[in-house]
Amino acid sequence: MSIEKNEEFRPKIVAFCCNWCSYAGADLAGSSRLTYPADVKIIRVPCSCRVNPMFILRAFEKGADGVIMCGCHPGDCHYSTGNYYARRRMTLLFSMLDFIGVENGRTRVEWVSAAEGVKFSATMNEFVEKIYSLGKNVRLEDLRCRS
Amino acid sequence: MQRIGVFVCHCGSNIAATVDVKKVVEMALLEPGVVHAEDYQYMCSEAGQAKIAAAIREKHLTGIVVCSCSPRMHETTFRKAAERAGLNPYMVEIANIREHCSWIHKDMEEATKKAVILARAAIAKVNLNTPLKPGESRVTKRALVIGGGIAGIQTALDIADAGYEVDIVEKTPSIGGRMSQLDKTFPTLDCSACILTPKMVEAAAHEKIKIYTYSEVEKVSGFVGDFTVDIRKKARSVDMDKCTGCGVCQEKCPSRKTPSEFNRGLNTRSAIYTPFAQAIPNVPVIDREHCIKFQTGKCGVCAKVCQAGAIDYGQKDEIVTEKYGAIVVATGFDTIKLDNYDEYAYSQSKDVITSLELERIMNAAGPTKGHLERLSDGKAPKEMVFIQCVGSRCSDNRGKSYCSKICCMYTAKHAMLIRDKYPDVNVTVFYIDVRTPGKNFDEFYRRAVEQYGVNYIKGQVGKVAPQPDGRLLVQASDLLDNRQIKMEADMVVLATAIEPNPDVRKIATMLTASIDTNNFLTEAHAKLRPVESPTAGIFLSGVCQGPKDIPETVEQAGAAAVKAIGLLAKDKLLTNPCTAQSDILLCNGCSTCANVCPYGAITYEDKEVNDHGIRETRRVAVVNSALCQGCGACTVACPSGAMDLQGFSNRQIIAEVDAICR
Amino acid sequence: MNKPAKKQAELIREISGVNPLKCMKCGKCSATCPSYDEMDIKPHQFVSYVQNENIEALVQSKTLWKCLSCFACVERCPRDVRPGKLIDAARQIVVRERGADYLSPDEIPELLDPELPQQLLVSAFRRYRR
Amino acid sequence: MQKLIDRIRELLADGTVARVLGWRTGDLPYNPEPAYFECEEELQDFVYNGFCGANLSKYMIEASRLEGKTLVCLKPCDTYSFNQLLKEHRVDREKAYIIGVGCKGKLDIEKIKKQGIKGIESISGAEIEEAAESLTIQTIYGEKTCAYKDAMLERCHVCKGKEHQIYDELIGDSSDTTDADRFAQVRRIEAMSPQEKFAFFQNELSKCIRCNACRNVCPACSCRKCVFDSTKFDSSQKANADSFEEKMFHIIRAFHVAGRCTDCGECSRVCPQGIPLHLFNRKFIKDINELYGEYQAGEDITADTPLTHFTFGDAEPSIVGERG
Amino acid sequence: MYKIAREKMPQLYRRIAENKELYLPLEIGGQANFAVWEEGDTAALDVLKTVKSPKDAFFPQSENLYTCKRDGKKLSIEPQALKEQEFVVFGMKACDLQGVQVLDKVFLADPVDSFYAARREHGTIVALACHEPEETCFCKVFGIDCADPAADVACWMIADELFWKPLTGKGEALTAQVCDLLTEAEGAEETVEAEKENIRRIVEKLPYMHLSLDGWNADAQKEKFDSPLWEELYKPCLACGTCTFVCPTCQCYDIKDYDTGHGVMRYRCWDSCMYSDFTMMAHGNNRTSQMQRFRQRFMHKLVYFPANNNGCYSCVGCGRCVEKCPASLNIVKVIKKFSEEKAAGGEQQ
Repeated sequence: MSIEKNEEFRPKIVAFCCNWCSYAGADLAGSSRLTYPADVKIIRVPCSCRVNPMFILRAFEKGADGVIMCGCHPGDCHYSTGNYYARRRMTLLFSMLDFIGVENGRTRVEWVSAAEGVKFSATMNEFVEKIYSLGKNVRLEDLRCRS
Repeated sequence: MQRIGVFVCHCGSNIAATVDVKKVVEMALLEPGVVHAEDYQYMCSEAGQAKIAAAIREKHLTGIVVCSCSPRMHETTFRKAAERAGLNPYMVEIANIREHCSWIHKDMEEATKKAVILARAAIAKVNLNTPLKPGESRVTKRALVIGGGIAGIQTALDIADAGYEVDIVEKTPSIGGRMSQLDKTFPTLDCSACILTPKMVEAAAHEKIKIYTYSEVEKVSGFVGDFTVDIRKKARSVDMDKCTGCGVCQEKCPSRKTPSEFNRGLNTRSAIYTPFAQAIPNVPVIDREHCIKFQTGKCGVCAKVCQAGAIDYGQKDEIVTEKYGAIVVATGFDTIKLDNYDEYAYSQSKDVITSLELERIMNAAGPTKGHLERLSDGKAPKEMVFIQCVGSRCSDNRGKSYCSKICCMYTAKHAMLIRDKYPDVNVTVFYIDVRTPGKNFDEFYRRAVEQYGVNYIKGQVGKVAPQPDGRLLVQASDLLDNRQIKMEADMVVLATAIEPNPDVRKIATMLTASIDTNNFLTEAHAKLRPVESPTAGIFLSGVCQGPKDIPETVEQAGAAAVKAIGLLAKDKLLTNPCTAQSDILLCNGCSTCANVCPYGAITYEDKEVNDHGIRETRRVAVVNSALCQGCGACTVACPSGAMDLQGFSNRQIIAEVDAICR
Repeated sequence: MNKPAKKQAELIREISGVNPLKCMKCGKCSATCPSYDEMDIKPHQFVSYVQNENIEALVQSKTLWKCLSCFACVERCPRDVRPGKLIDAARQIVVRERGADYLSPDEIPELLDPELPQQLLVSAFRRYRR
Repeated sequence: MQKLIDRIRELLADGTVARVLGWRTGDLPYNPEPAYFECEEELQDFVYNGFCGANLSKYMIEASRLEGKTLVCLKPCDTYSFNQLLKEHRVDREKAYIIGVGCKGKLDIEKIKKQGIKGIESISGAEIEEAAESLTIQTIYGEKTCAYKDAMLERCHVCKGKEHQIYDELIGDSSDTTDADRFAQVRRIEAMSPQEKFAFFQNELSKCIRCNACRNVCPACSCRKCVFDSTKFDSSQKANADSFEEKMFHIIRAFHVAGRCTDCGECSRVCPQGIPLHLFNRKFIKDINELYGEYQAGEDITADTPLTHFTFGDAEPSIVGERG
Repeated sequence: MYKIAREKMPQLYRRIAENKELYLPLEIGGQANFAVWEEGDTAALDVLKTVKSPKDAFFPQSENLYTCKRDGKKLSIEPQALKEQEFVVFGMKACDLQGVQVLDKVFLADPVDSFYAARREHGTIVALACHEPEETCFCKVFGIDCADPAADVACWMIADELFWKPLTGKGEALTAQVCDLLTEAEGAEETVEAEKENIRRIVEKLPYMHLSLDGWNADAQKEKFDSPLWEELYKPCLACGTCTFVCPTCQCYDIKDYDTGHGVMRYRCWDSCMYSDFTMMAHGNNRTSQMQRFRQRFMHKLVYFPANNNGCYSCVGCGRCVEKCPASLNIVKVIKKFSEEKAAGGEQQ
């Protein structure tokens, strides 16, 4: 929005949620009125295995301060194996981000089932708090997006 | 450039109380591509849908965004509304500003800001949407029921009665399941066998039903409407066609020391056996592990005594491959292992038994011929203690967190039957809560107390200790009297928690049906789609979905049958168009995508391509859109980005990311 | 005891790591307890007292000093409420209120019961085992 | 080398192969180039010496489309790449006649020049016949010497071994030139604080000019069109306009070859700015080895690739933070 | 002619940097490249060739052209400010200077590239003679004397002294700014002449310096274009952009948009004729094979450019591409191949 007061740091957080478990878990958190900060914005994907590392880097490039990916618990994937692939991909990606000096904790994977509204909200609260403590992402952003 | 309409729903005050919907409309109008935006009380109402339709027609919209509740709620509603107005249904995107916004935020300014961003992301996505058309696939008009208990039998009967072929696959030598092990049933005290056997016979005789007993599902491939299933018919060693069911072989069999599965190991059976007298089919099987002929090569008594010449030692497992349109899972339950409950002395004393074991003891065909007696010394008990909630309602890791639901009622039944048959036996029930919702259920429980004088004590048993004299010291608390009770009992019956049949995990994996942390199969919606699995074409019947008693199981079996019939009645199905597609100009043919596809939907073909004037034959990936379920695993595995997912394309998701981070 | 009961209850929850709200009032703790008869506030009641933040009664109770810390209730509680831990925590509060982390040695004799093991000792062993 | 040339001449003459993929003598003592030879006369320019570092397996993608068999000279480490390409159906085994050539460590002219040796006229000791301990370099500023080891490519110090993984015949001896720990540098960086790590990579990557040499030489980067050249991800970039982009490029490139990279070291060899690009790949290899079991891409073409495979008990992504 | 002791150079840098940006060869991560000097940096003046040429100072690898800002559905355009800051490029070699001359012909000809022109206007070049040229150098082929670079200021590093000779008005102005650090060098002309002779003697010994450009001119256009040699020459080419990005004369650029979320930044960045999407148009690409792209690069440098610029080649013989090509290909091999072929053809006749 055009006139934004230069107030305290409000992080931008992207959450990728799989359609079958975590998105439904987020819905349940909503219908149970379990609050978490508005900084989190959810993108629906069919499965955690749809999340391309490029999406995560893209979010950071465009100024995200944290990216979290949620999927069905291992073993519960709607597509039976998707989250297992996602788990390996994200482990390696996060390890690489750590390797090049991106603060640990800006990325996270959490398995949230459709029944775990409480866990969804707790996870988001925790994650947002972590991002607040880490502050603005400066190591992985494209400065041109600040303008 | 799209012409996008944005529709912001108030959802009464559900959204409007925390989100300034007018502001969302105002901000949406500033987004590229948006030519129309409006808000309304209830977008999902007929009037709301009419507004959408009108805007599509009048403003020539090519895409719409509805800012409302979760797409899991009304995406279909709005897609249909758009379709009726002449817009491709896949040109609709939902911004979830209720569950993900208004309901979780309190501050109006914050919530409004977020709603605007969520709308922006949906607009950015719809800008890149393309019209999609679902494909079609045929429906094989035959159903498979996995499990031949009361749930499976009832489902099969209902489907068959509607005129469709049904196969039942049962792991054990006979259909009948747990219900066949029960003595009487609550709350009417019918004899279980008396009401079950006719159903078993009906199923066996039904011309549309084919029963595979002593068989297991080996492999499942395909998808809704067109499953291909391999069924392993284990070698019975008895020719089904020749056997007359005379039973002589079982009488003459010299190997008689195998614990009887049917009697919960309380007595033994022969190596060639039918599990129980009313077994269907009434054809025995040879348990090769315990058969002397198979173990040592010497014996062959059964073959000698069999008049019909039905014994066939050379029989081999057989794989039958069948096609089905729908699959119903009815794999039932078992009681949990009590290895972690030392305090109840189950493994130390023969006189501490589970309720299911008591069923067999009480049954006339059981190990004690229906006489209530201590298994240790055969003496009639004088003092009996029932302990409720053994392993149920436990949040520690020893038991199950859920209520097993049936224990309160069957314990009342047991107590009542004992008091009725043996009035001199004292019966004490230690309970935490007595839960009796259901028609005539509480009356039944009260009858046990009032009419039969069963002693109900609120308080859990802390320990059961076998005494030197063979009796059992029961230490419990009486919470209402605020005292600790130490009493001696002759028999202790544990209302053991039930859990889904352990095989269900394997089956769920084969079916790609999801399962919860307790191994119960997950329903597509807890309230609105309770008998369907989230995986299309898979239906749930009985305790595999959650604890339930017989009437509920039969109800659910019928419901699952109806859902299956509804599917089988269709000639063809529309397939989800959100499938992967490979760009042949970018594809390397490296096979990486096929390696991660859970559906085997990707194959490779040598195709003639024209790459900007260069014509050559290339090995490229081809997606079978009928098999593809749209998970997207391949899209990330593909290094060149040749694989993309329709409806969730790389560029669409990136557009959403950009819109959110802006 | 000058701290408000609410604070005290919170402290007990914190020290014990137990959420008393998980209790489903089955009474298995009381059924299990070897010192049941010696106690004025029974183990299952103890949980309720913490729930209701009636801490004053607890710190005055005999139960505190009669509990053997055998932890049978902890092992057997199906809801992971672990009453023994709560009692242990209440005891610790009393000790801390005395201005030190320990009971003064001259107080021990009068609390000792020849019939029972020296519960504080046992409890301490348990807490610091590893 | 004579034995190699004789054999090649034979195979060309009897029509077993239609062409030969090898190296042609350069116009400086150290710059032989990959080249095709189709007839005997051309073979007079054929050379195989210590400066023939280029991994020829990637050229076999194109050669697989040509009529007839191509004889290709592969060093032990190149054969891993060939195998990996075979696994991904990018080369045709039937179209290749592989001569496994001996290797005793390849030379890096940059390392020689870094020692202040310039104006080079000739270099002796780089022939592969005798295992020379040192190089004798004639320059216009006089004769210089340099230990062979000190002039070796980084990758040769962490050699995967002297065994060829795939070949039709072997000519020449190889030796294992390992004298360093392959993961030592990765470990050194892992031990740094996030600030130090970031500074290290910022410093290295800021040199990147996005010439794409690393990508184009990489046998695992065999895509017909790279995602960075297509519009599929909206990531098409030609130059780094912001420091984010070089990170994006190198992380994604390493990720795309993770589990497929044989650690052939070509990326680091060709980088005009001397960026230690192999560190990215080795980090992934190290992680894969530690988390999912030892895996060497290109060794066994039937083995499951780490990223297209899983086990139920795989580590959770949170392990990254936990192992500290 | 002035001089300054080598150890005093940091003072010189500091003085220049007081009011100007100072580009110097700096070693970062083991590689020397021109970059803006900051206090504490040590200049790598002994490095003969930086990895990238100093052309960035006048024609950066990427630079913004203008910015579009979006406010709702309103777009506003903010032009990019032209370079106004004075700057000095210190340590350019004779070949690099010639590279700038080539760029001038492209960017200062009509229509004038205002971004480039502004940089040229505000930039002062201090050139340094090549003390010890190397085997990859072939500047002499293009008539360049690396012993006597002609810039705003020419310098020679002899023993531990830098000899400083302003040649233009800009050079004089810069000299005035730093004059108290310089000392008048008496008899320096002789010392410098000796150094020049020394350098020229080395040049004579270098293998590439006597390359013949016979036949590389506008008249040869068709003959060269149609030569079958290209088909053989391009084969090892990996299609990377190393040669073009290290080259002091390659001037092709692409114009791209970057979506900042609030608008678009239109920027230009170096492009490489080796890339498959070079000069990509809506209908596709006019050069579909790597052979064609490879041929384009050399035809441009040795035929098309001289044809349009009075015989001036757009190669300056710096030899960077010779050193850096991952496949050991280079312009020298191309020139030699054509000469060989011609010689062979001559013999036959």
